Amino acid sequence: MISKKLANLDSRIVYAVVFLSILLPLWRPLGLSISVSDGTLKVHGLLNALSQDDTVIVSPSFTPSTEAEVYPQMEAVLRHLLSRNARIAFACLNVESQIYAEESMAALAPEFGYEYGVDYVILPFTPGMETAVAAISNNFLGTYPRDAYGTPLTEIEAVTGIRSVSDFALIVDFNTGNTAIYYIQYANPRGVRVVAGASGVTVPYLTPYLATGQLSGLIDGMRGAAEYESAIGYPGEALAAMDAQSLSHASILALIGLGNGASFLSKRGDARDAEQKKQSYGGELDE
Amino acid sequence: MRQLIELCALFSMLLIAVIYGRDYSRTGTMPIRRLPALDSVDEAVGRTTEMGRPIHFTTGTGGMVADTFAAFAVLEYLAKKTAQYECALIVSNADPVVHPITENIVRAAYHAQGKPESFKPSNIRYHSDSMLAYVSGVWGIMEREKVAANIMMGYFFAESLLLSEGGVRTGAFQIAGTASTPQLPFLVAACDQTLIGEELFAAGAYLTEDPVRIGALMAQDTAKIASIGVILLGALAATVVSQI
Amino acid sequence: MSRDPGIWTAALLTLVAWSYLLKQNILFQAVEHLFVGISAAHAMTVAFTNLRDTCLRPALSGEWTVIVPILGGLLLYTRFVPKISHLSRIPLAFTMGTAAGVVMTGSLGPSFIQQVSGTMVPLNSPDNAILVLGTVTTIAYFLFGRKSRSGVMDCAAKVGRYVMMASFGAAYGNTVMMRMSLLIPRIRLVFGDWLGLLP
Amino acid sequence: MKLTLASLITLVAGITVVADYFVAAPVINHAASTFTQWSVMLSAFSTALGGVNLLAVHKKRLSQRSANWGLSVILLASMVAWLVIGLSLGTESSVYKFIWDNVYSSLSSTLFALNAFFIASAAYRSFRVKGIDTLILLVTACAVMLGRTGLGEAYRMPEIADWLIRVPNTAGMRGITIGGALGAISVSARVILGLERGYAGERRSGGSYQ
Repeated sequence: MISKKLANLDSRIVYAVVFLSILLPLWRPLGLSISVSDGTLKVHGLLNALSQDDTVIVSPSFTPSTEAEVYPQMEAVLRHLLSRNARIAFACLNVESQIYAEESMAALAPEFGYEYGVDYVILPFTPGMETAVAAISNNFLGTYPRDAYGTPLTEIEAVTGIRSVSDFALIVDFNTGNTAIYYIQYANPRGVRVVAGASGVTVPYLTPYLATGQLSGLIDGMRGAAEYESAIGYPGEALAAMDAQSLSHASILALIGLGNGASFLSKRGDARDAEQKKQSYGGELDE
Repeated sequence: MRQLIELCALFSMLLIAVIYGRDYSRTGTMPIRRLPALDSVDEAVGRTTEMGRPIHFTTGTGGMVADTFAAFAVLEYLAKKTAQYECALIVSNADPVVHPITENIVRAAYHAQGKPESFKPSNIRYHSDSMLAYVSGVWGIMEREKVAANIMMGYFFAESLLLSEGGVRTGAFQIAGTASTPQLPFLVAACDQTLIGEELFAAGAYLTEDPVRIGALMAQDTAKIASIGVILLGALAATVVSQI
Repeated sequence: MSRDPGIWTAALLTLVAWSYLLKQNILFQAVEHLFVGISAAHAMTVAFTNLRDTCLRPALSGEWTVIVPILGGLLLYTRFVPKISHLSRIPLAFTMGTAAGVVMTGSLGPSFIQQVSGTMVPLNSPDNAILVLGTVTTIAYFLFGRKSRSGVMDCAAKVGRYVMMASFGAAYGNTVMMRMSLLIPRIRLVFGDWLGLLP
Repeated sequence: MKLTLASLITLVAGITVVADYFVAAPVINHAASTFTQWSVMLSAFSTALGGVNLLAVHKKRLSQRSANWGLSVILLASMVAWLVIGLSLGTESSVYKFIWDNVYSSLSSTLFALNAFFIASAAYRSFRVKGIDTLILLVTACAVMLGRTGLGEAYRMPEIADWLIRVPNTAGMRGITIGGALGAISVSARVILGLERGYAGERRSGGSYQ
């Protein structure tokens, strides 16, 4: 009887289990350790190799719906970049990009003594995604005569000496779509390395480029953000959320196990069910 | 050069489609194998009619894309069936361009069945082009109007799981169909029947037995066999080249 | 507990949205209607601004070609006038035609030709072999003809179905983390920012 | 007469856009880009049409005092108020922004986040071993889930998960994409050629319905 009840568990119990598995570790962190993946290590290594004169393009190309995953990645990477004293140019491919650039620098710049114009610059929004990336790669100065606030780029110290995209040391794209692929297609052939931080949904489309070396590093979802935080030794929001991630996954796995066990037991006790099971529908999921 | 090859391929597909279509018109033997997921559309209509509750149809937030075009054929069939069985059909839309088109389709279907008076324009609803406002609107319909079957065909984004779990909560019988690869896993998990990828594009031909659509589907089959051949030969050739 | 009215509003709305999980209720329905109303009005505001910038302004400055879409757009509204409602089909026919053209060319290049050519990889590793065979058998699954799907192809189609199931399972598992990532900030908002219970 | 005009327009618009892909003639390229621009403008007109539609439906519900007419009041009131604010004060005003951030965005994210619960309940329900299909679904999903968290570290689960995503997932998705593309090409060709005209509310000549 119990097995039957378990097999047809009310969805609300499932919701409650998921809810608690996230809330409890946020309330009382467990401090589970995580290993740092190869893709994240590569990004970390590249950033560590930067010198003080290097300028890096950071492209916040994500949208509010995936902010929760990608923003912590950008925060961790920026923290690392700022600690390396690298100069930064923010390229904005989305309408929201500029807000993310401003927000993140407002939080980090005071701590590292970064100054707008001297150490970093925010470039204006360029619509067109693929065409925009192609334009940046083919003619950087032509695409950006001015920064996002109307100052001519020639007057901005952060990008002195930059003539074309190949003068940058690295491009870091934080995305939920195809923007990293565009950078790989247009900027990478001009000799600038591209790394990406991406939402879990996008990662499967990017891994092939990691294998061919066109992409030099890849941070994967919230776990990637947590890995980066642990790599730079600055535990932030993502690392704090990893316990919740692990526990919620564990709770789903446990529920699946429970459901299977229960339905197996209740089926074994019910011969008629077994008969019904045999009536398999030609091509459909074996219901 | 590449374009020329593509153009030739397109025209040969067209030619094959015409040949198969004519063949079907002449012989009348259905060349398509059974597709259980599509047979369940009739089951859904039967079930809702029996229960005296409405059936719900939506094309997702994808807008004017191929999946939606294919879904129109399913809607056309569904509307004829519901008109025939006097069962209420509610259509939810998230795209303002798709909305008037679905209204036209349903109206024409009711007219074709000789039941123009049973057509209620207020049952073809536009919610919002914001995904989540649309989702909450559909949830409202599912619960308030006690929808007994929910048919989701078209192109879906993250609303796929929200809509299908909403349907599960109200106990609706659900059929989904999309070629949107990122959403397919959720629909397969949450719905009773799912048309995977190209199966959605086969729906029109299968349900309506229209010679044009059947011919086109057979031409697609030919193209698939050709691509299988090309991939295998290409892979073998690449292997040989890589060994040299 | 927070004193910020913004956080209060957001937190209370979050609670209402969660209440749907327990049971559909009148509070949730009220919020649902509020939400649909706001988003429809927002869409209309954006549409008006768009039309002003892309149609009206160019038309007034002498760019006569935009008269065509303006007329077409107005024809859409004839559907409210029963006698001439058939005229609304004209702009719809146009949109349908362009959309179909875009879909056709878009599917031909990136989704068909490039995917087929991308699968022609040398069979020099188990991964590549699985990739090629997996793709080919999945294509075979989509053979609809009684004749074309028989014999070898039928066996291939069965394998293709398993490949698809593996692929769905993997994609499903991979998305769980992303979905959870979205819930974490909402829980932080309610229990942290609003109630002040989280560290 | 009116029917043929509609299908002629579809044909011309469709052929132009397709020709743009195959031919590099400036006239056609220009026409195709103009056509796509026009259809973007037409969809802006449709968005407003959608709003008008919503107004009409709920006004009717209100005047007929049908069930839940109170909800229609909420919808109409919020819609009108929001339109007035948006059009008079503009989308940059502080009132608009406050409501946008705390009501609209907040509700959006919360509703979107409900997916977290649903992904769990759908998995609980459908990942039951009933045959080979569901067994494969279950095993791959669980393996990837283990690999994506700190749980399966010791058993090289992250590597296995990566492999599952990279190889079988790519193969399956690619096969589906190829089939789907063929279906898309075929259905859009029929639309352009006027063989799929249900959309215009016409009766097609070929179809045979029982």
